[in-house]
Amino acid sequence: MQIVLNGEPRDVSDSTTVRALLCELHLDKSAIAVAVNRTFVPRSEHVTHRLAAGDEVELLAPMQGG
Amino acid sequence: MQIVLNGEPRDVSDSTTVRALLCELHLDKSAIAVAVNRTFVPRSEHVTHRLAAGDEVELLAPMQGG
Amino acid sequence: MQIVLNGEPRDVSDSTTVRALLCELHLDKSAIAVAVNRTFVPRSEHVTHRLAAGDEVELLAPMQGG
Amino acid sequence: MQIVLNGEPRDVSDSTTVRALLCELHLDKSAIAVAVNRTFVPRSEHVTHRLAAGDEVELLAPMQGG
Amino acid sequence: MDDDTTTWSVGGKTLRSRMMIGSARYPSPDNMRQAIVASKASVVTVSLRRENPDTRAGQAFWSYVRELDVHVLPNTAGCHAVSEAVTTAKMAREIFETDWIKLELIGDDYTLQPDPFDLLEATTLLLAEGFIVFPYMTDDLVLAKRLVDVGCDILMPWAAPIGSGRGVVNPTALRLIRERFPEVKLLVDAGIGAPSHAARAMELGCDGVLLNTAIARAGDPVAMACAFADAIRAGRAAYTAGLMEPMEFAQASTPTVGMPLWHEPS
Amino acid sequence: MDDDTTTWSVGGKTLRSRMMIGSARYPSPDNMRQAIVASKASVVTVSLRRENPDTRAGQAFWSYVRELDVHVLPNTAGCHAVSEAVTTAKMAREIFETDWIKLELIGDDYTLQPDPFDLLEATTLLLAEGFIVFPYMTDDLVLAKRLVDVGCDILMPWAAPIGSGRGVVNPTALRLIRERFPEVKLLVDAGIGAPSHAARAMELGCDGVLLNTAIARAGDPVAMACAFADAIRAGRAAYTAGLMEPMEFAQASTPTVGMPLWHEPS
Amino acid sequence: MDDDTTTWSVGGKTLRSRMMIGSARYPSPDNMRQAIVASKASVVTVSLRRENPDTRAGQAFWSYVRELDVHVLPNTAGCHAVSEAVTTAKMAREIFETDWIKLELIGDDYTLQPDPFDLLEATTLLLAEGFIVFPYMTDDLVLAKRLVDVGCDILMPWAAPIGSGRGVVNPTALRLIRERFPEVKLLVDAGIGAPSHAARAMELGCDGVLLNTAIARAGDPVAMACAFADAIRAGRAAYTAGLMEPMEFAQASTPTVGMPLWHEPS
Amino acid sequence: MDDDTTTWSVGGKTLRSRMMIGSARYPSPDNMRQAIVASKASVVTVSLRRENPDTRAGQAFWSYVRELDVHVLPNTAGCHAVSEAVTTAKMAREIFETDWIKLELIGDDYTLQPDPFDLLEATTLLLAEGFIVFPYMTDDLVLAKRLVDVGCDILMPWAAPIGSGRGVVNPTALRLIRERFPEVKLLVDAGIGAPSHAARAMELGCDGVLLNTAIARAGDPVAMACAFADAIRAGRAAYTAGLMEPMEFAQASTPTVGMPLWHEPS
Repeated sequence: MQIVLNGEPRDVSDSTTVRALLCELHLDKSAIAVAVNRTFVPRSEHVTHRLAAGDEVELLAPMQGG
Repeated sequence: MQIVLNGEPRDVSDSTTVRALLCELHLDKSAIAVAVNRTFVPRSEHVTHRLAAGDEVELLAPMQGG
Repeated sequence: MQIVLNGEPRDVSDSTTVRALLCELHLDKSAIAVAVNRTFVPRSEHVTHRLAAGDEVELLAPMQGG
Repeated sequence: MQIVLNGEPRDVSDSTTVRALLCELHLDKSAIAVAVNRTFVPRSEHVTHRLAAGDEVELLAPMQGG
Repeated sequence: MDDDTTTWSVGGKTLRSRMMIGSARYPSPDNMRQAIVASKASVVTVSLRRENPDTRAGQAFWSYVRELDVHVLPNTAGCHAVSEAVTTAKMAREIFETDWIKLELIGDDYTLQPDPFDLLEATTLLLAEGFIVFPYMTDDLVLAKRLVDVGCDILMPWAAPIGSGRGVVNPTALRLIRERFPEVKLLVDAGIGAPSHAARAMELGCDGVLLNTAIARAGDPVAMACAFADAIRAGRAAYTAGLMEPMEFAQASTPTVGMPLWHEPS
Repeated sequence: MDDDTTTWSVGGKTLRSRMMIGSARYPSPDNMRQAIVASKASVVTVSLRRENPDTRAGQAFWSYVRELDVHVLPNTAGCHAVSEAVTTAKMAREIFETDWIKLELIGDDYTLQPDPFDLLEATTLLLAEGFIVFPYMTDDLVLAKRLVDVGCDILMPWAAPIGSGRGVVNPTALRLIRERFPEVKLLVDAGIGAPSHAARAMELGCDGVLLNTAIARAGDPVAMACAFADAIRAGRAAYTAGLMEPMEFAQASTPTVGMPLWHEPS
Repeated sequence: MDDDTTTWSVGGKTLRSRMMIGSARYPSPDNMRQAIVASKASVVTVSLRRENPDTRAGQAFWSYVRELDVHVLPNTAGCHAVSEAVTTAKMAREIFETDWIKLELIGDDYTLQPDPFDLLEATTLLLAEGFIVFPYMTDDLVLAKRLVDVGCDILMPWAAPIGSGRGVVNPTALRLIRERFPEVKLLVDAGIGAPSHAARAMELGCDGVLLNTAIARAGDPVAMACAFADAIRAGRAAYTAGLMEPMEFAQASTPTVGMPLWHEPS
Repeated sequence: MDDDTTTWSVGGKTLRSRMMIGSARYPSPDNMRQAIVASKASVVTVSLRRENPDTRAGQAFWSYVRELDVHVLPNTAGCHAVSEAVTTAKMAREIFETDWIKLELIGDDYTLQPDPFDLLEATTLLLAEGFIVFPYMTDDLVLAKRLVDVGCDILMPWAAPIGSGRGVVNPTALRLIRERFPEVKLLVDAGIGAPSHAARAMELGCDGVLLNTAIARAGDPVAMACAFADAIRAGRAAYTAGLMEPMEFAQASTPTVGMPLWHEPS
């Protein structure tokens, strides 16, 4: 199935979890916060939160700011 | 019965109307707007609007303003 | 002989006067003030003031100003 | 004879010197600069400079300043 | 170029003068009337207060104003809550027979600053009731956007706090509102202390200025009313004519060509 | 109260308008003439430059100005030395048949600042020659005192550097000169960019304002000339009428007595 | 007197320095790190952006910051709606492991002005979620009151629009907020361009200053960071020590008693 | 970057601090001494007055100052004529054993403004006598040029009238003098009321600042002396490091690339 990851289309296996997606991207140990369809998904739910086709996933990391 | 007229207690006959009050004060032909218990009572309702004991009646007139 | 008129060299007849110079230039009836060698020559002296070779003559006229 | 010392009249012995005046005032070892009749008298001349009756003597010392 | 022969419109009415004038704080009612007449203002602000049936002061004041050939702009001065302002506005509409309301909602008793939150809410309610709202506001661009978004096509930002007389404290803010909302009627209210301040507001592109304290508390209110009228006309004409650009350093006005000998750089 | 019917005097002449206007930098001679007429200024500044016998531009300009019903105030623009200024002044007196001279002595070519030292010296010399000197100066109070001490009864401080259009940069300095020399004619020259600036100068008690660049370089010089005339009249009227005092914080214009129930502090 | 040995507290943390510093816009990450170290700031602002799994730029930045001995203050820069800001705040809390959030809600894309309406709403929501909110706001006193009313004990008014570097545009407004809310932590954010501006904000009684552009875009950001640290300490010390009152006119510093003969008024 | 380890020189002496401090108007001599020490200033200004042989107040004061490790800069405060100033300068040279003289020539008793004419004359005379003149002056560029022309390589313009504490009233003028005379030592004297003012003067490129009233009349002069020292160091460092340019409108400090979905313009 296809999701939108940080604004780009991406193919992932059906009903993958947030956690699985992070592992696949080698970001599971990183400073990353996740939102799906504009809603924050806390780390405690990464293992259980399954993605659906068309989900808009945002992976945010620290960045310079003023 | 007693009402409060412009902040001062005043005795009026029972179940008098706004219109009657204005007449009694000789203000029926004047530039006066009326509120009872903080609600505006339009001129069209002066005849029908009966006052109750304890009503707070405000009679407002034009005044200097900036 | 040669003088300098408003910054430009100019040949004039020997020992000409300021008045004669103005006539030659058709400026005798004009709103013109004259200085020779940085000194003001008033109108009353135009007839008598003789120019010498090398004299620096300035003919000034009204101009826009702020 | 009488002089004016810092604005006040003062009797001193005739033809006394600046130096002698300073000694008399116990100011000879002090941080003092002297002017007589509005003219500065340098230290090197204190011994020789004789005062005259009516002289205006100023004895100035350090003072707070901004 | 000449405001005396041109007109403009605001809130559905066509006006000759870009000056609006308050009716409060004059030395006397006569002085007030003379100042208003002298100002040639087309709009006079008024308020509502309790009428004493014995003195009938309000009736007397009203007869004074009605004789003047002006539009009346009632205010909600002193209101601290949305419901107060709405009630006051309705009463004003009945008495003054106008849909115009200068909406004042005070957020701070010491500075008499407008409350942006209550102002937006009350404006929304009053527009829905058919009022033409003149909202007295700070010079906050975002508040201006919100008011325009709810349908308000008149904005009345302050120049400085009411009665302070400090002039346009933040010209950049007014200029921004002007640029962003070219269609809105932009009227400066409060904080103007001198005709030069009013001229400045107009030069920034405002459509009009409302004055009160600076006139009423002047040494000679009638003369000061004339002065403000002239200054507002001057500022408007300057905005239309196009001001020169300010420069950091000097530029000669008198031309430098044709300079005599002694002016040549040595 | 109304400058149109009152007059004032400076340098031995009685004038209707408190505005003086320059003749330089207009888009065209016609535009200049229209702007001068529109301004109703009583005084026009002019200068002297080399005449080209072929083009006779100076004669043409002069015939333009002579048709206007104005007093002419010649300047010594561009002079960098006392002797230059004195010579120029004498030539101007002959051509323009006036003892008036606007004395400009430049101390810095970049900012075109007046030179206080040369100015004082040249003023002294020209007064002795019978000139009526309008000294273009900074706003330095001590320089003002010196000029008054040598007999000058007209002062022309700048508002800001020539052509900068920044307005009155140091109002305290102008106010000080005004207070110290109430009898002197105090005219602001240079640095005015907008009618509000001119109004401000007049509100500070100046007797008149000389304008050039701000009018000539406006989008529409004729309309801007009118705007300045109005602003100067406004500023003068405000000075005479007496401005309100500025306050740090707010004061209500609408009275607070007789407030309805819902306005009572809760 | 000496901030180096005294501390203050905000949002539940005890800090040595009253300076907060941003991490954006430096010439290089190394330069950023050096500037932060040189500033001795106790708090560094950061943001959140999409991570590219290939470049992992965010991880690199974060490892840089974590090595510094500072508290992190995440912001919601770029948010235009309440829900955006709330989501961003929650994500920031998880990543940065702090309840602190610098709440930015933009009401205008051109000026980047804060939106008072969304700000108040988002502050209310985030306080309820246990966040410690640093609300980036205008200097509107009424907005300050509203924020304090909903339980916010930190206020972050601007000095001037973000990145404009104009300094404290309206000192009266800041002073008013300070006086009205003596217990609130008052931090100035945005608009500071020079150390003198930061000193001024502190002299007005602010508790701290957040800097970014003025340091990062300086010719030498590291040296400028030191300069700001000194200026902020100076401004705080001056506020505590008590400034002299400004006077309109002069007063001699050197005493006038005991003047010599020639100084006597003649 | 760090003024504590760098030095600069003026009038033939090498100094550590860019701050100069006056010795007048402190609550007590002890407080004065503590403030001077705390300021770390390298230069202290003093004056001359009549000595009373009985109280010998001058001797006591002098012994106080001599214990401090500072250079002494005597002034001619109160002088109204060239001859007075010259005599005073000579007496000061003998007592204080220094060629330095801070030349004050008052042109107006009310504002204590410097007199440009007398100042130039006295400077010329004193330079010929071997003095190193620190001329207290207005910020007039032409006066600066004249002083430099007669050989003065130190200039001491005011920020504002003595004791007014208003800060740098005309930054453009100071910046101009700085740009025109990069080699001259430019010291600001008078008119500074707060550390932010001193920082501002230094940011404009001045070489040092002389303080007195703002410290001596502070609530706590010793703490204020430290504050000024920090501010002056900050301002100097900022000038050297290079300030960002001020902009009229906003610019985001936080980058806008990589914004999450919900930040995309809708």
